[in-house]
Amino acid sequence: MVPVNYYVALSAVLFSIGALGVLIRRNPLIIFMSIELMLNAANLAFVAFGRSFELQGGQPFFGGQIFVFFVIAVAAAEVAVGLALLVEIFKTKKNINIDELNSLKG
Amino acid sequence: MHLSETVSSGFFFLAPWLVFAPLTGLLINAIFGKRFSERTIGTVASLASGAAFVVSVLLAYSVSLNHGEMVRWRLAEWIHIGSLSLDWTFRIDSLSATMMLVVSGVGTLIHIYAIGYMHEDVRFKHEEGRFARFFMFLNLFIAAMMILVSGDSYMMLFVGWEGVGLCSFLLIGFWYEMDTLARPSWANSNAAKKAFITNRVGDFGFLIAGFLMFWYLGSFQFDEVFKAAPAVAESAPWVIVAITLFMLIGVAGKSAQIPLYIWLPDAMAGPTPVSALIHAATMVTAGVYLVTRSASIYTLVPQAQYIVAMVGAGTALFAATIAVGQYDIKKVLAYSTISQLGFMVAAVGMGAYVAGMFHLITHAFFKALLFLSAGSVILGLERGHHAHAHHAAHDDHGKGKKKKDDHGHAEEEHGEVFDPGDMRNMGGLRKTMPVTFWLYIIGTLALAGIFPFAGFWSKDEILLDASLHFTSIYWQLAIAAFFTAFYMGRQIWMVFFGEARSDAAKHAQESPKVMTVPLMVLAALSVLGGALNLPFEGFHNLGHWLGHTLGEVEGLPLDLKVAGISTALALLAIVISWFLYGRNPLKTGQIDPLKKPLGFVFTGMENKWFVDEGYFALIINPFKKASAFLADVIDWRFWHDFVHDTVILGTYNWLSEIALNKYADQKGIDAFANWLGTATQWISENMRKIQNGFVRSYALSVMLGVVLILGYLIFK
Amino acid sequence: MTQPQFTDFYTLLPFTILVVWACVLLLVDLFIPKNRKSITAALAAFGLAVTLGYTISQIGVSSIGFNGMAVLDGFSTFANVLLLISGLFGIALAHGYTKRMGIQRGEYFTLILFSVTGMMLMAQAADLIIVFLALELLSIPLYVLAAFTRKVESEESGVKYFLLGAFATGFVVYGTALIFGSTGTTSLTEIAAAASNGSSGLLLSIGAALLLVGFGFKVAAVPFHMWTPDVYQGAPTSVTAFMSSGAKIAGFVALLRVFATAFPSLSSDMTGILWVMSALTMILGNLVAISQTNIKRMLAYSSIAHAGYILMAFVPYGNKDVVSTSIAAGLFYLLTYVLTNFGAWAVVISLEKAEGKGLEISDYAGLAKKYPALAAAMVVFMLSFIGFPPTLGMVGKFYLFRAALAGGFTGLAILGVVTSLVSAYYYLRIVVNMYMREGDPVVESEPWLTFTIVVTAVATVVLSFVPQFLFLLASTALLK
Amino acid sequence: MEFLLQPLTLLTFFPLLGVLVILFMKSEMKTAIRWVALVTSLITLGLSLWVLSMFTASNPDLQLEAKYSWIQVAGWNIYYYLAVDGLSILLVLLTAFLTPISLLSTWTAVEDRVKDFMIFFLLLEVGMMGVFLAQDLFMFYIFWEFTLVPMYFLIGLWGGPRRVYAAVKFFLYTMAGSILMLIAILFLGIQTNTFNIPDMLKVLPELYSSGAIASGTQMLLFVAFAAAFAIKVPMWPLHSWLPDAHVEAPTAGSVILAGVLLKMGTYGFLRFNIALFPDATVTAAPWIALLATIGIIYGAAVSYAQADMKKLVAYSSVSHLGFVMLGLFALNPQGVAGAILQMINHGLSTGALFLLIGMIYEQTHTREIKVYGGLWKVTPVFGTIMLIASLSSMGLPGLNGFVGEFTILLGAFGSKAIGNPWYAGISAIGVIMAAVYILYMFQKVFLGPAGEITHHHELKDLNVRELIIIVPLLVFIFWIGLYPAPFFNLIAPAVEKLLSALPL
Repeated sequence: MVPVNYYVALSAVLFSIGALGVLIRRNPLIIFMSIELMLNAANLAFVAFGRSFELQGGQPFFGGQIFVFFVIAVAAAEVAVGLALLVEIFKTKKNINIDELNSLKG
Repeated sequence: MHLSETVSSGFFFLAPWLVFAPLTGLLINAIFGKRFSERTIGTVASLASGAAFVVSVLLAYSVSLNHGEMVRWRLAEWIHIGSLSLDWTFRIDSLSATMMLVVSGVGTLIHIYAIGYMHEDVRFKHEEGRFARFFMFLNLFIAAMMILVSGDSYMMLFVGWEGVGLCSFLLIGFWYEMDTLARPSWANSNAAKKAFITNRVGDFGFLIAGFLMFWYLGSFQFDEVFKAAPAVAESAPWVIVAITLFMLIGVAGKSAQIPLYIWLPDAMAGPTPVSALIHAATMVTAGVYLVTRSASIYTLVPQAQYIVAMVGAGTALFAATIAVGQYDIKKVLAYSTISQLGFMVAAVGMGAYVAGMFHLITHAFFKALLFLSAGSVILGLERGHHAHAHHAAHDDHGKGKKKKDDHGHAEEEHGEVFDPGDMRNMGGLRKTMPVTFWLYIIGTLALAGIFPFAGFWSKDEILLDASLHFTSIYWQLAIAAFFTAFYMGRQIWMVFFGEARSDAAKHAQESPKVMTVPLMVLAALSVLGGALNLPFEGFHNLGHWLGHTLGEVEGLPLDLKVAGISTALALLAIVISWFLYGRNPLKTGQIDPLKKPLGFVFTGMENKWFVDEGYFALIINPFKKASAFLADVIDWRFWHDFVHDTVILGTYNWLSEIALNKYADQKGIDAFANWLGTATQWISENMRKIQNGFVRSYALSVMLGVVLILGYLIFK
Repeated sequence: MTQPQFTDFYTLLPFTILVVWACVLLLVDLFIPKNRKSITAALAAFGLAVTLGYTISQIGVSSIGFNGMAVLDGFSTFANVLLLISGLFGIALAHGYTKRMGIQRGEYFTLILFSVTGMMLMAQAADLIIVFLALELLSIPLYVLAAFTRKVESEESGVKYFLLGAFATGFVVYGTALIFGSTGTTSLTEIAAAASNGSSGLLLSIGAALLLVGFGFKVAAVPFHMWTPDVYQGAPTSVTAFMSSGAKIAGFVALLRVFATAFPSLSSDMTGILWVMSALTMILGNLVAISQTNIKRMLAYSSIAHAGYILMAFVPYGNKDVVSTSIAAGLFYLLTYVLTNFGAWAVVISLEKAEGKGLEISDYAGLAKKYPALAAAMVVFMLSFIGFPPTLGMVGKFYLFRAALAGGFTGLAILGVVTSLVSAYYYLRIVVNMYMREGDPVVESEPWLTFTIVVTAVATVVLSFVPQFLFLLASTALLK
Repeated sequence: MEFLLQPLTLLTFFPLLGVLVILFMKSEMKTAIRWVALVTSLITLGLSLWVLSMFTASNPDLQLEAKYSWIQVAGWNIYYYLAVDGLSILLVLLTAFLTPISLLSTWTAVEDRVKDFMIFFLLLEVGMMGVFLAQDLFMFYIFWEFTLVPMYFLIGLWGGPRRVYAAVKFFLYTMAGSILMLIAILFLGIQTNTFNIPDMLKVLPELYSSGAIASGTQMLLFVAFAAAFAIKVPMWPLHSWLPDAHVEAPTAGSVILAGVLLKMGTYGFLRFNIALFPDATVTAAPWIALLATIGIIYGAAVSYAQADMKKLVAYSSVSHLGFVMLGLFALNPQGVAGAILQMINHGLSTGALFLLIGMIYEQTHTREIKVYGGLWKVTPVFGTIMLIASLSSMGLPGLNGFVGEFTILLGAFGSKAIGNPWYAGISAIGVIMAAVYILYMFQKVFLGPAGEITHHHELKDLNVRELIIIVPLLVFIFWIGLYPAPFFNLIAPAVEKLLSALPL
């Protein structure tokens, strides 16, 4: 049995990778993916925790898993909006380099 | 406390009219002055002043009816707060009645004289409209002076004290847009300002003395102060010393003593009646009156008395030396006034209050006489000058030269401005102005202290007192008396004898009756004034009279030695002056015969020992500089501009613009990111690119927050 | 686990009404011709108004539904009222503005409705799952609305908001996971119970901190504020106005609900963090606002600054003696802020031109001479922002600072007043421009815009004289 | 709504009625607007006299109370509470008196945006009245801050060339002071559970003696209140806003600023600092006296170096208000009563000076001293009145300034709280310096040979309207100078009561 801490550590690493990805990547698509990575790191933690509670409580406990479903669903919705936005911006700028989106500043 | 307010008999209820009468005159002239003729204006003003004189007489009579008992007449409440209670209360006793009589008596005469004098003066200066104003100011002065002498507390006295200062300011600056020679100038107004401010310095001393008095003696009311003083003099003598010395500053300011006398010579810028009334006869003696009034306090502290006497004696001598070197007829008299005031202050300082008051009265007579006669001389010259200039201008016109036939510009056409007050322009006036000449002679003899003129008696009494108690003071005064006789002699010779040194002097004309008749009255008083307090058994009238207020003192008999020495000195001085100025009269343009033998000493005398310059160098200029420095550098550039604009506003802008907006918000966080980036090569390489990407730097900011919060939680 | 009862729906009834109405409207809108989208706006407003009426009728009622997932209490009702009012104002502002800018499409109004429902759900959430859902429900429509104009700036603003919003959501989710991990539940009350049992401190703290990041982002607290100026500037102004009020209320309400209910045990840590956040937010928001020349950016920084003031009310959330007054103060200040904020944005909208011009502060020069009433209203709003009598802003700040002082946070209160002083500097600049400079501004006059300005201005002034009932309302809207 | 009929409510809010009327008038109807404003302010003056007639001078307590609960949430206890006592009655009268005079002075001076001007002016009057009458700290704070707004506009809209700068500076400086006061007010409110001053005064001694509010805290509270008031007064060295505000403000603004607004600061010290923080007051008295003394000397010295008449008078206010502060913190009847009277005196004499300067400025559009000269010859009435105002300002006995300055200095000289006579002694030098700068101005403008402007302008003497403006001031200048008893009688009981509570 792999202890729950291992999962949590893995999720933390994944989350960090995701966060760093947001910080350093220039392509919004990749940034989306990094954000997905962050969400999924959370999902991993949820599932792992949920599993651990199940074992401890003796009764099945689905709280963690349910949350994961919500996250997945919402993430999908979010990406849908995000991609639509990117399409729009590509239409006007012919370019989706995030660093060129800096007309608003100051 | 106010038992004596109830009056059983006498005219005490008239006391407020001492003030109201002249004020009524002022108001009438203020309202109707524009419609009145000059004669009406003058009459109204003179009547107003005369009414005050009548009231004074009635009050003095009432006092004598009352056996010299003091009476208080409370008019109204003034300032009552906490333990402070000040009222408008008139105090009528022999001392104040004496002062009232002198002030209103001499004042009324001068009013009458001024009708004639100002009539011409305003015409010479082309300002006929200002005639009424002069009399309003004069009336105001009488009112203020009456408050001064009749007040029942130090603070009411102070009201008059500053009030006369104001009138002095107004009257010195009467011809405010010109100098004494009627040229457009700041000179007269400067002189006025100087007088006011110097007086204020004195008033500062008065105020401080008042504060001390209130907090240590518990009141401003004369009787209460005098009652409380002895106990305090026992327990805390320094308080009384401080009070008297601060009061001395006030005295020095008002009575033109060292070191505050400097305003008085400049005050001659005022029209001559003003010089006579305010700056010789009445206002300047207020200091003497104050010390006399405070006799009960001064007597408690001999050290302070001695200082007062020394100041007076020093002033008497010092001013006398300056008078010797003056050329302006009024300046000589001005310094003479300072000197004579020194005599009085010395007298009251020595505790010879009666002598001081006696000299005050006689001096009022003969100095007013002298000033007014000097005014007559000046106007005489002015008349002569104008008659001559008019004539010359007509001649020019006749020759076809296009010059303005205008009095006002006559002087300018002649190039040199003619000074009718300069004794070097006079000479030989005894023929053209005989009445004035004789009046002047009487005044001079009285001032020089020649028997039996008034000045002889009063001055001698002072000298006698000094010789008995304070030898050094006696000698200072005696020498001052010598100088007095000398400069008066010099003046007589220069003005009335010899040949006329200018056209104006040649054509000088005698003054009209309205001017000379009051002079004759004054002359009579100057001759007979000594009778007030003859030093013989059974006389000493003034001494007895004032004794009701000041406490009876034994009148001293005439000391022939003292009288003899002083008379001898005076005669000697006159003889010397005859040798110098009378035997060989001054020629036009000739320098003063004293200049050569005395050298730099005479230069000092001529230039008033450079005291004004000293004040400028030591006080006025530094103050101006300090004030400008404070205003420009400290207040404006530092407080206003630097602190506000640079420090406060600048910090705002710097913080918002540079520190936060540009630096922290955009670069700072990135810079911090850069610093983080050096941790590893990998981060470093990629972090540098972040500087271009704004969205990512925003995300970095979020991240930074996360890191900080977590760091706090973990490492706290 | 029981089946949903009618009372469960009663708990969420206002929300349900609005969701249903929004869905219906989405369909109805298809049948409304393009040039008559005012009808959609009116219908949306109608829905909001009905919900508002119903919500007001719920004052004083409280219930718990869906197994403790959602609650109805004074707090949520107060928040709902505020949110619905924001929605109404949002529509009032958008009605003419969208037409003028050529973006009057039906979706605009339905999106606003959806966003409002998300916000309301946020106010009623009693479980982290609901909080997460509500957060997304309110945010996603806003992402779209921000990019509604299809111009570069607008799109850029939408993308930035979206990317950063999603990034922040990641933290919320992960934080929730950690909290779940340390307490075994996502229900706020159960978390509190578990936390007070003393199970697993650090993990819970980190979880809570990550939630704080997410909410901090929504309310634009430093250092999670950086999106605000860009997004506010780029988004259509009517959206900005709505966003700056609604999203902020929702964020603060959630923050309050979650922290006060679930994490009172963490107050010793969180107080310090909140203190610093509040301080930094006030300082930075106010200072940076000074150097702005664009009114939208300036108001953006001003909204950051006000987030700092409101945060002040949260600092003592763990102190039982003062938490009630400070929460009441926070809610009251939110109300103040909403009224003033809408008023100010309405003035901005009335000066904005179709080309995006009219947004510089210098464009306000001479407004007072030409449009004295409008300028006077703007003065009222500026004074209210500064916290000057006779406006609601003054009363609000009075309340707020009093709460901070009562909680013993004298330093924070002093910082609050000092930064208020700083803020006077830039708010006055607008007044100076309007009154003391010459200019020739042109104002678009639209009935609903005028209505908004009049209502907010009058309310800002009048309510400042009779704040008693609002005080009572805010102080009864306390969390149990 | 019964509270609307309370005399003090009427007095405070009556000008709002005028505002309302003016709001509905067309801005082109300038004369009508002016009349409405003037009549409103005159009726307000009448109301203030009505209040005076109902005021019992011998009663040291608050009178004519209008007290209604306003905001009663737990621990707030805010009241709508207006009342008047001996400390404030004169200031109320002064406000009511100066407003119509100022309005009349704008008759021809303000031609631009008359409507706005009158509205702001009447609003200002409401604010000032409220400040002097409010007896609840919350209410007081509202009025206190509110006065800034109309004054800000008055300076910023109708002022001189640097008006915007001056207006913003005025606003920020005065606000900077009041924010600390806000903190202190809130703190007091929390400690005492009320904002109502009389109630607070009942609770505070207990809190002080029990140590619930430590003496250090009391001092901090004192300082916080003092910061607000000291900037308003303005005390040295916080005076930097004053010359700007005065120089740039329109005449009527300057009159009200000098006449009333500055008095709000000194009044604040009197009503709040001294009453609420007795121990701190006694401790701070020597320090305040020191600052006041510096202010007196500094203000007088700086005045003398000014080239602009208005600036000169502005700096002289720093000096004069220094006297007021010195008197207040003498903490004895003479000092405090004198200070209160001096507040009125300063309002009258400086108000008159500003009005007169404004009248000549209207004709010549310059206030530079050196371009004038010899003006008395051209405009004798103007010159005479200016002389009287100047003399009043420099404290000539017989005029009002003396009564105030004398009692202040007298009080300060023997003050136990200040502890030594030096401050009063040095301040008395300020009396000399006042003569220096005032006479300097009077000489350079009215005496001497005709200057540039006097030469080339067809200068007119005062007209009837201007005389109507200025003569009432002169009446009071003489009245207070010669017979101040009625004024002191109004002040004294309240002052005695105030001082009796001090630990001296």
